[in-house]
Amino acid sequence: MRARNLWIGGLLSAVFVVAALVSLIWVPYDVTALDIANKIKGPSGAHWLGTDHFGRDILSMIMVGARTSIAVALVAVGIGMGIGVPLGLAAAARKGSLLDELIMRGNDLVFAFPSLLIAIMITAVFGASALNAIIAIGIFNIPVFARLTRSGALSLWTRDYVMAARVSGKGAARISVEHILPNVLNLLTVQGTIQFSLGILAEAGLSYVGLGAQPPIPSWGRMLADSQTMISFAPHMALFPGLAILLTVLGLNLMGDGLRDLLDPKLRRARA
Amino acid sequence: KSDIVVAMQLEPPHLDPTSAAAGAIDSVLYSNVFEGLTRFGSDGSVNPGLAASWEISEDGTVYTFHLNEGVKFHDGSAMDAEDVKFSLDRARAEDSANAQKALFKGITDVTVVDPMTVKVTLDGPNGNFLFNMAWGDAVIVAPESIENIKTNPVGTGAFKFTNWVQGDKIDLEKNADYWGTPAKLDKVTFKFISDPTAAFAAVMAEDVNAFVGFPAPENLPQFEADARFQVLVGSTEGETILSTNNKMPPFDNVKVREAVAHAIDRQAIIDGAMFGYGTPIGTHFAPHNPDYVDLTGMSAYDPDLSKKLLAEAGFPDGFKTTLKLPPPSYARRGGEIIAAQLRAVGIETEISNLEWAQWLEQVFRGKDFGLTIVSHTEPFDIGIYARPDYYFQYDNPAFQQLMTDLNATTDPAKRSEILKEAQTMIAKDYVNGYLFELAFPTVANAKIKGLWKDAPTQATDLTAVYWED
Amino acid sequence: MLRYFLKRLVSLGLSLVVASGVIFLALEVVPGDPAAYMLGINAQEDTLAALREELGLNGSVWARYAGWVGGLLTGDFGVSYTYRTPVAEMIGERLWISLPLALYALTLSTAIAFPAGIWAASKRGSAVDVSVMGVTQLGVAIPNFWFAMLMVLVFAINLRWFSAGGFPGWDTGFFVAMKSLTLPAVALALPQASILARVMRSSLLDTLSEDFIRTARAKGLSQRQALWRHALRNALIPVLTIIGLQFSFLLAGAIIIENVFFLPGLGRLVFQSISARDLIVVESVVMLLVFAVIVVNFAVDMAYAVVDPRLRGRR
Amino acid sequence: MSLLVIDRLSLEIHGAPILKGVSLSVSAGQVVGVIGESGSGKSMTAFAAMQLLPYGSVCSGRIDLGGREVLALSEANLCKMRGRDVGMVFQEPMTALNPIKTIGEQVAETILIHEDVTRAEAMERAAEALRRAELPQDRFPLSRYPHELSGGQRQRVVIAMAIALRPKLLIADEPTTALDVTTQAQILKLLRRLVDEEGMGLLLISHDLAVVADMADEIVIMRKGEVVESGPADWLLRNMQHPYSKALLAASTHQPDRSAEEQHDVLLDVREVVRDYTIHRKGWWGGMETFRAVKGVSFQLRKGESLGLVGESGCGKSTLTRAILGLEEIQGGEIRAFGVPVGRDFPNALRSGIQVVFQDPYSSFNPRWKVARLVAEPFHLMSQRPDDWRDRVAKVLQDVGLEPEAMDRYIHEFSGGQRQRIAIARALILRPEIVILDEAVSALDVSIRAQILDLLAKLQGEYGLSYLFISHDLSVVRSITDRVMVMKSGEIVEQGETAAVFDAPQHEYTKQLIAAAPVLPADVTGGERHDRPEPVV
Ligand SMILES: Nc1ncnc2c1ncn2[C@@H]1O[C@H](COP(=O)(O)OP(=O)(O)OP(=O)(O)O)[C@@H](O)[C@H]1O
Ligand SMILES: Nc1ncnc2c1ncn2[C@@H]1O[C@H](COP(=O)(O)OP(=O)(O)OP(=O)(O)O)[C@@H](O)[C@H]1O
Ligand SMILES: [Mg+2]
Ligand SMILES: [Mg+2]
Repeated sequence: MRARNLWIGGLLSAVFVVAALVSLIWVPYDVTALDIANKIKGPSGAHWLGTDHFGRDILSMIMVGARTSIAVALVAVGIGMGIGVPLGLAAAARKGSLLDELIMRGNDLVFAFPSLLIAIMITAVFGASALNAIIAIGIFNIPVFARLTRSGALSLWTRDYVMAARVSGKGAARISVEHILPNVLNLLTVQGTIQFSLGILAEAGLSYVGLGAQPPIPSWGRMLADSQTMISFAPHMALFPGLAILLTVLGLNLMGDGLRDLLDPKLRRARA
Repeated sequence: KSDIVVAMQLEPPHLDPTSAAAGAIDSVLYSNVFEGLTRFGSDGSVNPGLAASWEISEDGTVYTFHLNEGVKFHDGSAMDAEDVKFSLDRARAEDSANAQKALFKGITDVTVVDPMTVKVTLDGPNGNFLFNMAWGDAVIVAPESIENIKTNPVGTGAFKFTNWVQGDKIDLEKNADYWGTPAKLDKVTFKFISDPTAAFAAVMAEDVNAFVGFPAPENLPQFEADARFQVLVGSTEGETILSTNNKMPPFDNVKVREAVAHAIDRQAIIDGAMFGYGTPIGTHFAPHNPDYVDLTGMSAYDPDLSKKLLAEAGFPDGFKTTLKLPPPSYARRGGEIIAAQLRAVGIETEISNLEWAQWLEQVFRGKDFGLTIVSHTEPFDIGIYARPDYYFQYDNPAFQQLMTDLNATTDPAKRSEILKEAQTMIAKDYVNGYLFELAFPTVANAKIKGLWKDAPTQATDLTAVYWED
Repeated sequence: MLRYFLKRLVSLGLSLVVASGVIFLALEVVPGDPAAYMLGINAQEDTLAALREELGLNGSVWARYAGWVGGLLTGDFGVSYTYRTPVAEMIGERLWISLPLALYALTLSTAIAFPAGIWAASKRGSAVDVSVMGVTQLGVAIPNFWFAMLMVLVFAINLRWFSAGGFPGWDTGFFVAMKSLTLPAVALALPQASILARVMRSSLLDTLSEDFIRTARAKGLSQRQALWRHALRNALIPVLTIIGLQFSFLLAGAIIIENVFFLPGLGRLVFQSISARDLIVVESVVMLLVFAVIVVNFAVDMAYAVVDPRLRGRR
Repeated sequence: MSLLVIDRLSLEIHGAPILKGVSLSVSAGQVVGVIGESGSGKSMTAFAAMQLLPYGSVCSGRIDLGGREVLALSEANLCKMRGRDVGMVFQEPMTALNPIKTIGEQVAETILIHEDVTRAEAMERAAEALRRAELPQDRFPLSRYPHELSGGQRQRVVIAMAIALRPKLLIADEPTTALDVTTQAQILKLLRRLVDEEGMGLLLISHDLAVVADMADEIVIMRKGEVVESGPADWLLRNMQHPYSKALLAASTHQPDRSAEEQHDVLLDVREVVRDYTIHRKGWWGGMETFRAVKGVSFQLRKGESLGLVGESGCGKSTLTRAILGLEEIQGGEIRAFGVPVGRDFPNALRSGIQVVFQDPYSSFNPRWKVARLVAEPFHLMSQRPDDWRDRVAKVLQDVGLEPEAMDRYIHEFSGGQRQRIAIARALILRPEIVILDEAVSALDVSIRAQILDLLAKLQGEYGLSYLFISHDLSVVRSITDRVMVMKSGEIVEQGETAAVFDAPQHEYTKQLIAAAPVLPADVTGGERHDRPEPVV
């Protein structure tokens, strides 16, 4: 059951990663070339998933859109980890100190802000673009990783091997890097997968309200937004990008679950 | 059935037509609740409104308006010459927040002759004055209701304002004491549905009886095919243009602008962005206007010519520029198509989608743009080309002279001649890319009669609307 | 306990102060002029200046911040730039949709999630468990606006069981009003219910593997009895946290869904206000939402103490 | 009459064989002790009798409980049986109780489940059961929550729950392992009393031979899922046949060979050390409050000496250790090592002279490092890692009895005993003069413990090390130390020559401690049996 999750999830995610990679060198049709005469055609031999309202090939759009989604989500998670993990490590290393308190209250504060509103505000300041979507999603990833790292690190700080490292004269920073970080990596991998899938959902949501990647770069969320008014007579335009989001997120979540089972011995034991 | 739910996309920010640019205010209130001295007819003609008749002095600078008898505001007070004077003075005052202050620019004095007569003096003859007085920004308001006008508008129209659920709807009811032909409906509800999908769903589910300015042209064929509905596709005063920053290199070169014009396939844009709704234009003028000249031939789709022109202008490999798009779908969709068409001749555009506030800030006021798409919906607005500081920065003294002449001219034939020359001049200068005249689709229950088809101004005049049994 | 309570209260207050500063500053740098937006493209400079003066946009940053915060404290949220009505009144009106919608969605989501999570946990590994987990995986992965679109297509346009959106007002009667909130509530509740069900299940499974469950079983309680009497309340803590988070999210995060169903709720108010640069409305609504989140979290923390006696005496 | 007969019981979990033909029986008024090393299947045997086995278990054989075939009973009937006919007490009193229900509710539940009585009546009887478990109502009202009780008191609540319906059989799975010796003695005495007074049968599981020898009428010795030997306690202890049993006995009484060295200069001088913790006080208006974990402790450790520190859990042993290692600030007094005060400015060169070995061989190592790197970690104290560090690691691994090949393996590839050797290797790599051993053998099985103690003795002889040996296990301390200190609530109440302190304790607390420690009969160990005062409850 566990391994199955990992396999199905991995396979689904791989399909989209491969599609994104392939799109770098080849797509069935150029997604920037419009073909108004062939607009809104259902799936056919020439266009497997049909064409959109500008006559672009939906399959090609989904492939390139995968690239956008994956890139945005990946970088956003990267930002979250890059900032959140050091903060979490620092907070744990100085547990109970002013620094810890500041970091944790800061986290609470970010959590308290409605994320979509902040994204809207960020784009109101800097304009809509994939970069700003990344920043908006990234900001909200920071407290997630900071908290997770801190709680994971706190339990590690009570381990005897940390005590042994201190007896060896190592400072908090060094211990955090050498002992704590490698041992919270499992936790981070699992959460990273989940945040990645949430990032894809968030990117879709932002693009859907027009705040994500700008045309002509295809993005799944914008494909849905574009298809919205046509759903009653051209359902294929909404169906395929929607399914692409659904399946990718599903795949990543399944993979996250599978990874958790694989990497987290505590859960493995509890479930045995 | 004597009540109706009419939906539209935009909600008025507040209910004072004389202190905001929002067309949505007029859409709800113009001629339904508020009336001016003159009023627009459904064909765009200027007809008597609160003024039953008027005389114009020989030199064209003094207008004497005779008001209709028995006109009452909704609060019961009588409308008289004092109210007219108040309204016009308020609009042209120093601290006035009227969005179209230019309409009142020439007025030097407003005098009450007697309760039913008012005299307006201009600083010079103005051929547009009666037209100007028909605008929503020139409606007559009462001084005693001015305090709360933004939330409780009190006018003289055939409907009275009753209720506003912000974010949702505005209710009007029939004004029993109306001075003119009374309305046929007892109750009117305006509902605001900004999302096009929601708009489609609301009409389909018959949650609303009519949708004026239906935002998604792609859905119109479905309504047309459905016997429950009628679809009226009217004309508007909205010239949709590819505005070009005439001061920004390389667009300061007329060859480049001409190249852009020939790179654009209007029909593809109308088909792709508007699903076929819209009339191609070749200049900044409404095609339904009798003075319109069809100049589309001057900027026919010819990518090869376009490339040649670019090469002549010194850009054989094209260039890069920005394309800033405001929210409406004509701009967003049209922008994508134009970007693709320009790319075909070597012009790379970087698209950025902006909110209105950003567009106003960056494009309109900041003039920080290469290209943009926008529909100029003000009626009869070719005069903007005479303003060198206007955002597309067209500075041509010859054209400015034409407009001065036009304002001073009252003779219809002469005016027509000047207008035609003006149209041709801007088309020749390829000031902007002229795309199409915005269509105005209204979807309504098949049994509703008396709706305006065209939109000569942003108004939803419901005074003559009724349900057919 | 009181001390703990007071301490939390102080940190709550501090958070609010910081939040107000952040919000104000963020909006301070938002480019765009509300006056220009209102007056449109034919406006003249002097008109603009007059309007800016009228809206009070010309004061110093500090004065405006002080004015705003001072107003908030006295319950005066200021007057909307565009609507020219008191912001408090507008928020009040919108809350009457957003709050019931959030509660409705939350009720739905708990009503689905609790039984599903408990059922799956109690039948771990069975077909029931596998299918509940499968369905919730889908529920988590589905973009809710897409789901909403599909629901409108099916239930409003094709089947015409529900209206496609809009809100007829509470004066049309409770059931009519609730009916119009049903599709949006379902669209909001589905992903939330999925998450909640998963948390419920895993939390229950964790608790079920605790020693005291074995003790209870050794007393002669059946698996079911042990689950209901001992595991459930203990498993509730992480579930409560999630419910708290979800409530705040539902209150603020329904923007997209409010748009799909054209509900005049809080989310849409902010969305519109930002594009109109009606900053005073944005500031106050965001502040209110942040306040709600912080207060809900506070309430959740206090609720822990009800569930868990260990927290009553401590810290 | 036999209450419980287990006959050729075999058990598989997910296909893995766990128990292989286990047989034993318990009669009324009899205590049957089950002993064996960790993982030998003791707990699984007990769970099988209750049919509370983990998910995926398959049983075969026969379990007869009061004349009924347990393996054939339906789940409903099993529920009726559990708690009424058999009660069970588990190892971990801290987690065995539901934290959010009062003890009254939890005890009464046993009654409510099985008998049709009113809640009030059930509470009445719960109070009675608690009283029998020595938790009188006046001091421990029914409305208490588990977190308001100490470990020993919680264990009594669990016992009260198990005996509330006066079951004929009580199964206790290591009921005292998590408790202090003194508390352990009290709980064991309570169990004994219940058996004697109420004629219950008791199946007592333990890994401590002394506990079993003290309590049991019958002893069953298990290993790897099998019973290797069983019989009446007195007889079996003296007539063991199976090599494993013999080894177990030998290890339990092991005495490492120690070549006592001359005792010279003072390496470590601890004077009036005070350590305060700030804690949050309970209650509505509770403020900050300091808790004094170490209250003015003084002692000296000389070169080549082995100094023991005993005392019950929480008395401050580990806190003191951390203070000596310079890991925590002290609030009073002074610690000097090699004549220099320990603290922030303690030079690294001297710091390398004090190393430490911790209790838990599992958590002492970063699971992601290889052994070579783990053992070499203290080189950090030197200005730079010596070039021959790998040779030195190999050497020290050999010293502790491991092959140098161990260097390139990860820690999870070693057994508990081997890990503790690696921990010792890490402590020795810098050739320290002082090694602090904080419960260094407590987590190990007796046989492995014996090996480690031998190793420590040998290393002390070879390198002239000084040990500060911390343990709560008196027999271990007795076997390896020259001098011993007894600590209670942060204070040293008695110190002196080990033999003197153990044979003639002066302080009341020391007496209690020694009396409480279970000891094998003298004729079994071959040594003389000490006179033991009655444990004080
Ligand atoms: N839930 C489980 N699933 C699979 N195997 C298990 C499970 N619990 C225990 N085992 C295995 O069963 C064997 C016997 O375990 P058991 O708990 O009976 O040992 P024990 O003698 O009680 O040891 P200890 O003294 O450590 O408590 C061990 O090898 C253990 O790994
Ligand atoms: N960080 C801390 N904060 C507050 N109190 C503490 C802290 N660490 C230990 N204590 C308290 O100090 C006392 C001594 O703890 P210590 O760990 O030294 O005991 P110990 O004798 O080593 O016990 P054990 O045998 O269980 O290891 C205990 O009451 C403990 O609760
Ligand atoms: Mg065991
Ligand atoms: Mg300790």
